[in-house]
Amino acid sequence: MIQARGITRTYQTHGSFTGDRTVHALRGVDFTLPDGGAVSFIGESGCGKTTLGKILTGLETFDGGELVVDGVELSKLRPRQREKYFRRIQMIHQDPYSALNPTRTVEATLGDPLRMRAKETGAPVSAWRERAAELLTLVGLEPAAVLPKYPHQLSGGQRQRVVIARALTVDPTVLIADEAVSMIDVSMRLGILSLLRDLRARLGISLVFITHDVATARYVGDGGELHVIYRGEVVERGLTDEVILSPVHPYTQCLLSAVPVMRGLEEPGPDRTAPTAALDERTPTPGCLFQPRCPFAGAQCAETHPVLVPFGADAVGTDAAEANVTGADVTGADVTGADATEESGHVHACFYPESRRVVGVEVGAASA
Amino acid sequence: MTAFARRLAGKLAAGLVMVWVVVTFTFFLVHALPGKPGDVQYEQYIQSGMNAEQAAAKVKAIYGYTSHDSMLSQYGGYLGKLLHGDLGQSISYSGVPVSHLIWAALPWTVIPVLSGLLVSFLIGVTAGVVAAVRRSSRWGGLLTVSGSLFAGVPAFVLALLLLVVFHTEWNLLPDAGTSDIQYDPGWNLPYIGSVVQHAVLPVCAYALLSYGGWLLAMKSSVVSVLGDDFILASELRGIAPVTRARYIGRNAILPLFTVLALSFGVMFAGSFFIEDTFDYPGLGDLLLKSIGTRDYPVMAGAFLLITVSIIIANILADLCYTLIDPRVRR
Amino acid sequence: MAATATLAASVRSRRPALTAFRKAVTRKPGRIIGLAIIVFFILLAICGPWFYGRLAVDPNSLYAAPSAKHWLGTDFAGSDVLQEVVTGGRYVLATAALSALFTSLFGVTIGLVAGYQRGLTDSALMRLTDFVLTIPGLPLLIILSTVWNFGSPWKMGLVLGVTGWGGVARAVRSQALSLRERGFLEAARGLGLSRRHILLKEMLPNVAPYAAMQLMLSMIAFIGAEVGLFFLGLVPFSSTNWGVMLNQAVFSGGAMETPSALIYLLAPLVCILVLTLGIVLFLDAIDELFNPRLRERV
Amino acid sequence: MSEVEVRDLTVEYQTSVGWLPAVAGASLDLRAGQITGLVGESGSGKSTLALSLLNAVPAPGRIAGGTIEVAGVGDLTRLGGKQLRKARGGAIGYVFQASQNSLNPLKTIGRQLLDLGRSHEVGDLRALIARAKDLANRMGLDGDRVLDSYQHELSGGMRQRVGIVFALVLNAKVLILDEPTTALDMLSQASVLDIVRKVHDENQLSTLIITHDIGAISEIADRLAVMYGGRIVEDGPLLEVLRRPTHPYTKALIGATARITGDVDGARALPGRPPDLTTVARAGCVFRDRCPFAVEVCAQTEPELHSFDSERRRACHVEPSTVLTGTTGTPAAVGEPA
Amino acid sequence: ACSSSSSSAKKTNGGGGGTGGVFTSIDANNKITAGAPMNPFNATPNMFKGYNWMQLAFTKNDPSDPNAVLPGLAASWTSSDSGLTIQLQPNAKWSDGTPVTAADIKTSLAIAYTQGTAGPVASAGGTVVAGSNFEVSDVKDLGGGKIEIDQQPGVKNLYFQRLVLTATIVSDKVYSGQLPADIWSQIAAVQGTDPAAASAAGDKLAAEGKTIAAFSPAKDVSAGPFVETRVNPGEALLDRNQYFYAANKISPKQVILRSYSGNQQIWGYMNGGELDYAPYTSMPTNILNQVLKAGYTRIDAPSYVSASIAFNEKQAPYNLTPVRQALAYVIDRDAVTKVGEPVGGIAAPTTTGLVGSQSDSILSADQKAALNPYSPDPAKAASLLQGAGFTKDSSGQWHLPNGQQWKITLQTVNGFSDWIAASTIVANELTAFGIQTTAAITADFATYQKEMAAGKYAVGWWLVALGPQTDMAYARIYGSADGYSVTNGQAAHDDNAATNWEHTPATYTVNGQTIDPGQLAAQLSTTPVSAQQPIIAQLAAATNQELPMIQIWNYTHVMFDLDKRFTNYPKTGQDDLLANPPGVWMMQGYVQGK
Ligand SMILES: Nc1ncnc2c1ncn2[C@@H]1O[C@H](COP(=O)(O)OP(=O)(O)OP(=O)(O)O)[C@@H](O)[C@H]1O
Ligand SMILES: Nc1ncnc2c1ncn2[C@@H]1O[C@H](COP(=O)(O)OP(=O)(O)OP(=O)(O)O)[C@@H](O)[C@H]1O
Ligand SMILES: [Mg+2]
Ligand SMILES: [Mg+2]
Repeated sequence: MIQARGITRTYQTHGSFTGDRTVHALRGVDFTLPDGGAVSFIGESGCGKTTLGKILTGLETFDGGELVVDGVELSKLRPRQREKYFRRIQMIHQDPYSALNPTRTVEATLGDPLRMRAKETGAPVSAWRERAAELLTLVGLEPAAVLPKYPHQLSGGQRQRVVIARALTVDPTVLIADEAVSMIDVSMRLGILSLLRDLRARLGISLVFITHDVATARYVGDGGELHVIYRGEVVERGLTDEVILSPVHPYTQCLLSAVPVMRGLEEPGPDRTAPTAALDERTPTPGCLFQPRCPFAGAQCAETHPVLVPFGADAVGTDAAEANVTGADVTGADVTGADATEESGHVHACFYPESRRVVGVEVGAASA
Repeated sequence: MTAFARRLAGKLAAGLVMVWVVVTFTFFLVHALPGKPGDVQYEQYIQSGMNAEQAAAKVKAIYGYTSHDSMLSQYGGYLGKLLHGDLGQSISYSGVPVSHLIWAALPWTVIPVLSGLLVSFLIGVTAGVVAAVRRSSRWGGLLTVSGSLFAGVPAFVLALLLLVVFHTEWNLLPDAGTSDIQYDPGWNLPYIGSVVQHAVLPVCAYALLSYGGWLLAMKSSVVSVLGDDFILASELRGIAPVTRARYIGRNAILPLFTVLALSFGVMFAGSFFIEDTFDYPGLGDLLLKSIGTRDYPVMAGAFLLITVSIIIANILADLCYTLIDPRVRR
Repeated sequence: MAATATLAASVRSRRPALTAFRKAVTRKPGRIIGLAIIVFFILLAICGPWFYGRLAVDPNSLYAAPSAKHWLGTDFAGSDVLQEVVTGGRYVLATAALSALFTSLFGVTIGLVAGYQRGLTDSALMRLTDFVLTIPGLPLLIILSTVWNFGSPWKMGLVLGVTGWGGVARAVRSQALSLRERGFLEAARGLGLSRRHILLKEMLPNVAPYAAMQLMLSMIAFIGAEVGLFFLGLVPFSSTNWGVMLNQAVFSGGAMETPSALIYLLAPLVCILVLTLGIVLFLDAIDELFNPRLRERV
Repeated sequence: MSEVEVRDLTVEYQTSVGWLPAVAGASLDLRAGQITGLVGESGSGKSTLALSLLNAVPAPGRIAGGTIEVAGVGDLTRLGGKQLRKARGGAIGYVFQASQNSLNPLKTIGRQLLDLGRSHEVGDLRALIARAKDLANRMGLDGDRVLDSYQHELSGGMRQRVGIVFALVLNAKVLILDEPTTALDMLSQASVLDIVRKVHDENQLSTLIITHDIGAISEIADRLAVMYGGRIVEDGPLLEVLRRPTHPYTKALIGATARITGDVDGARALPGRPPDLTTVARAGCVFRDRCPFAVEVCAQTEPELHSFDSERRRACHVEPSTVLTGTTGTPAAVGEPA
Repeated sequence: ACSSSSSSAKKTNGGGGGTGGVFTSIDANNKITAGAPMNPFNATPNMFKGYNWMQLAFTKNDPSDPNAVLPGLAASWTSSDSGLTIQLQPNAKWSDGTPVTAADIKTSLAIAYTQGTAGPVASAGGTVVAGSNFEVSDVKDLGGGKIEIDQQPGVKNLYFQRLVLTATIVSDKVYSGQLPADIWSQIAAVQGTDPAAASAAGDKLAAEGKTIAAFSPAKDVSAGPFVETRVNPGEALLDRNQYFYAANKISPKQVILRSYSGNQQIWGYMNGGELDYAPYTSMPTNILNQVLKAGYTRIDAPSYVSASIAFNEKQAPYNLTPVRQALAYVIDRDAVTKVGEPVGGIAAPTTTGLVGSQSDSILSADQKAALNPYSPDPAKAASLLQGAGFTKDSSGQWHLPNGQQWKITLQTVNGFSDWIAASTIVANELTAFGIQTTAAITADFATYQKEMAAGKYAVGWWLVALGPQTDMAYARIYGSADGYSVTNGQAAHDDNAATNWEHTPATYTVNGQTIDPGQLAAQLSTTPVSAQQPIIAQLAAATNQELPMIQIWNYTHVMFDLDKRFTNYPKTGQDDLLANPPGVWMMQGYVQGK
């Protein structure tokens, strides 16, 4: 169980020529990942997805908010003690090629963490070989064929499976998949996605899935929540299918509209829309961050910063109301997949919420 | 442009700190040397027939400098004078300010080094381009090997070979000094001609010394630029070959500015061998002589100047880079 | 059990390494020549002195021309030039090898640590590196030579190494910095592998070809510097080596003025040239030796 | 009515085991006013085919056979020197696979545009600039600003658009885009594809879009060609092909696409790994190793690409109906044999 | 390599022969550096003795008459008990046309006090060292170019005449500004009886000396045959001084002097025929042949320097006389000389502390016969060693009486190529004899001296027999390096003196007689040449027996001249001239254009 409350991360860049600049990579992200559950994050490039992933695995620090793992608030611990918790959270990298050391064979890559793990748990170190074979089989690889190979001798899909196997060597309870399939040939993406789903089901590992491609999120995140991030801020959250089918926030709607439609098999959604401008992170916006690009922006949007409120509520909270809403939201320990609509709710940060159907519709379904 | 100025200021500040470190380092190093400035002179007087007492007295009269201050306060004094641009007075050329000696020696190092740098740059870069473009052919391979070889062959070997061939064997060029003494130094043709004539061999030696570095750097740079997407893209757009060559050239030259600073260092190091072999009175020669006579101020001064030159070369290279590359300019 | 496993693993991995080496070297004739030259000189340095006893001195045949007895003639003391070349190589090569060893030790360690640690450690180490790079090494050596006796290859090698690691450290650091951004290092950190493991097992093999190349290049430079110091007579010497031979040929033998001493000059000169060439030719193979990807290309 | 007619094109690369074909006997028409999509997995030869359309196969490669007739230019495989150079950029605009880096980092876009104009001996450079600005404006860029910018000052999507401006500014009638959206996020991808369609329609181009993502292309292409192991295995009108794939590979590719609607469990990854030059089958059908319908003849004879409909062609021994309705499906195993 | 004359040579000597040519030579004394002062008192001046640097006279280096000189600015001189009266050259002028006057002489001699070459200032602790410095108390202009130079009353310096006459003479106009007006009263104070006042005045003079040494005149004002026109790094160009008193004798219009930058450079110049005269250069035989082939004539002059191997007798076993003798028997001086100094060296016939020719001429036949020549004799050496308790093991290695193997480190100095070459063969001979010997090289001479004085070396090379004066030759051995200091002709021995690195015993027993060599050496300096013989005989015999150093070779001053452009050079045998640089020859009418 991981709970994140108002995680913020600000980068201070000292470009020797561009001058100093402050980048708000994350502006207060809350989420809850129950054991065995799944959370997906979608958003366009540069919205802070990777930063979040790195924070969760301890590769990056955060400068505000709380991260609670298994009931322990990590920022209160000393770095040494934190390591133990972060070890349970493993990351699967986007680029399976760079994620494997080109000078080491699969055997060496798996062997070291396995031996380290064995020493920790008191298991016989010599058993690492069997364990490696077991893991490779688990991720769908033939151990004998793969063990002596170097990364460049493997295909993209195979490499990604090795990466996953390596993450599993330390018996993690959470996997973070940051664009885990975007660099893999289309024909093999599904293989990896179903492997992740499989791991969730078989090992009870919970999953944080980070992507800009909503369609893939749909494949692993079933039963879990989908968070839509924009410029370091969650603008909409809800059960994956619900958000996909009836998005409320204009940004989510734009994102989903951008998913290409398989003409012939699907028909475009009736309310498809697109942002009115390109992303510009430089200009500070006092109001809604999406307002400059929003096709539906109203008068209030430019002035006031909206916060997350449940869909269907009468008014959208402003900053003052935020504490109230998110507080209730996060501390609710009963946030689970079941009974979601009411409890976890479909929340959004928009002054003019309106559910629109933007994703494609299957031709068969429509005609049937 | 303020960012640019800030960067420059930062570089200068770092350079100054480095200068201070080097000053400190050299001061203590030089004073740790065994032997005293007068010792050599003393023996020379003795050997030229002076009796021991007389020689000792004369040495004392000339070198009499025996500071009883602690090392630290001497160091403080040295630093203080340095801040006012005073490098102290030479010991072996009694009464002559170190700065005079250095100013006199400086052109004889800097001018040949820079000319050598220019010559080797032109030749090395051209050869590098050829080696890159023809890298799979025999000629390209030979050029590359020639580059590595010249980059590896010690400076004195080059200097010696040049001397044997062009002076001893063919007797085309003088072997020592900076000019013929007959000519009145100044802006007159015979003198300049003589200076040029004397500089040919040292400049050649410097040029050969750094030619290999340029070639290898340019080759790898061109190879990597050739592999860059925009070069292929320009071909697919039907950009004229001349324009494409310019694209390649400008992009490939960029990384060479780092090599420039490096080359400068290599050449200054090589200046010892080259100046000694050609009896050329530059900084390296000055430093060598001052070591022999334990002329601490000159030693420290020459060493400092060599270091400062290298630091300045580094800063200049960095600035050139920034001026050419828009990505770091702004 | 674990021992046998690792043994088996090492046996398995060693054979392909050997074949890979053979393949990499035999791919181009230049590399074979380069390797042959290097091996030849190494053998010369190791075994050469065994074949010869003490250097004989014969005042009655100074600067004798080459003959059956003295293949390369004799020197100012009537000693055999060939013998001097052969026995003199040991010091030169030993020094170059030792200085390369020290260079790699300092350079790779400092470069790796600086590149990996970043922050304060990095800046401190890099300032140190800048210092070492900025201080002109040769003048420093010359000054040092008056304080320190460079009699044994150890000392010479140490000093050359101490003044020469800057370039390697810089290069290794920049490699390490780029490696640091690579996924596999993040993964290793995420897995909680120790820093030692990351530095030695993950990063080192990746910078190895680069470091090895730098090393061989610096070895050439070291040979040049060392022989040069002796040649200029800036460094006192206590045994024959190529630099000393050059010095004596030029400054006391008059090799530049008279043909009789020329061979005494050329013998070490040619050795240096050939050795440099050998290293240069062999360098080409290094990348392939270390890089499993290149190794495999049939 | 084809702007470009490719016939029996074979392109080979030199490898350590000799010259191997990356494109083998490909025939393809780029019809006027239509967008043709070319899909296939990595290494199937798409980029090689696209580059050979400009007779610009990179170094260890060569066009070993076939012709490329371009309307108004002639057989491109026979052109050389200045004529070829003029054709590149002049008749055929090419948007580079890694268009992110297809611009000289040291020059502003405007200057590079002038270089382009001079290289093609455009008389009126002012008009060229004006046209470029116009094109840029129509693609949602600020033309003036873009022309004054360096490459590093533009975002990935903007660079991609500038790439298209460069391809079209000389009034090319043929536009080739190699993976124009890879490495872009969804929003940028959508806007780039949108722009391509708009520009295509406005200029009445013949466009070839290459991608490995069948989903991305399905939204804008008119025709679809599917490539595997250097062969074109199927082509035809896009809707037709998507609805009724007649080649097992096409079918598998469609089935392997993650989609936002439909049954999550219905989709399947392709088994095995795509072949490259050295691993592609030398005899028989190149897809047979991964084909669920493979029969004996597939191992012996390579199927010809033949028309089986006025508009459609396929290269398969198995009956179209079997493929279309076949329940053999893709194997359920997630594992990939190494 | 040696066929044509160098292109630069052609240019340099473009004027060709005949009166008015350019005379090219090497200045062996200084590194010529642009920017160094044209001040002869500077440590590295751009001044050249005999050319633009004048003296009243020039020494003849005559061992039998230390006061013998060749005339310079002084045409003649008469010596008296109280001093010296000189007659200036009738036409003596500075290069600016003004005559040389008594004031110039007076200023120059005053400057000498500040430079340590005159007066008691020089000696440490204010004690007077007789025989080493001249003590002028006054300079009087007698008119008509006659000048009286008074020696300090009460001081009797045997060499007063030579010391005064060979002092550097500079122009009063140029230098008096650098001297305080009361310089002569300072000198008087130094010579006075009040030790405190003398010491204070001495310090003051030393401080003034530094100012003078650092003084850099704007232009050269020379009373010599030439005057400096220009200095390049490494080269100086001198023009004939038209006001020189004997300008008609000076044939070259210009003189080019090159800096001495290494032997091999000079060989190169000679191969190209670029030099008209080459000073002493160490060279191998093959180079000698080549130089002769290039047309050079060899001139030999006595050199009064001897290369030797010295011992630190504080370190065992070198304190044992038989050990040093045995080593002398083992080292084959002929072979060593052949390797080390084949052209400019003559193997020392024996080892006496004087060069061969000098001891030959001074010692009687009997005395000579009594000297041990130490001809190579390994058997003798072995028996000496065995007598001293040394043993030889089965492999032929010698062991010290304490059983340790005997190993010698023979120390030489970097850059002294003849010593280094010789060391190889000495080491070889000793090693062959069974004493493991290696040659070690010190980085430079400054370090060598420092470490030698610090007692770091047991065996090392050393120059002895310096100069034609026997007192100085023996002072080199039994002087400060051996713990002796001399006050008023009385030697005092201090084994712990800082400069003492020889540590020989204070007395020797020779032929049954006990002598104190330091005392004898000090005595020499106050003894007229005519009375020196018995003392020298004693010292020679003692040195020959005790061998504080083993003389290996005596240097010969080998010079070369080329009579292509100039002729009438002094020849071998004209030692008085050859002891001086060519500028002095020219004043005497030698070196005429062809
Ligand atoms: N180390 C860093 N220093 C400064 N800024 C950073 C750093 N890391 C990330 N950022 C900035 O933080 C923001 C979020 O970056 P992040 O990598 O998390 O985005 P992302 O959503 O993963 O994007 P993408 O889809 O392109 O991977 C970006 O604006 C990025 O420029
Ligand atoms: N320069 C080359 N030398 C040798 N083989 C090459 C070369 N370039 C490409 N190939 C091979 O040719 C085949 C086709 O490559 P191509 O780049 O055309 O594929 P692609 O379909 O564009 O793949 P991707 O989707 O990865 O861009 C591949 O097997 C590739 O390995
Ligand atoms: Mg990311
Ligand atoms: Mg491609």
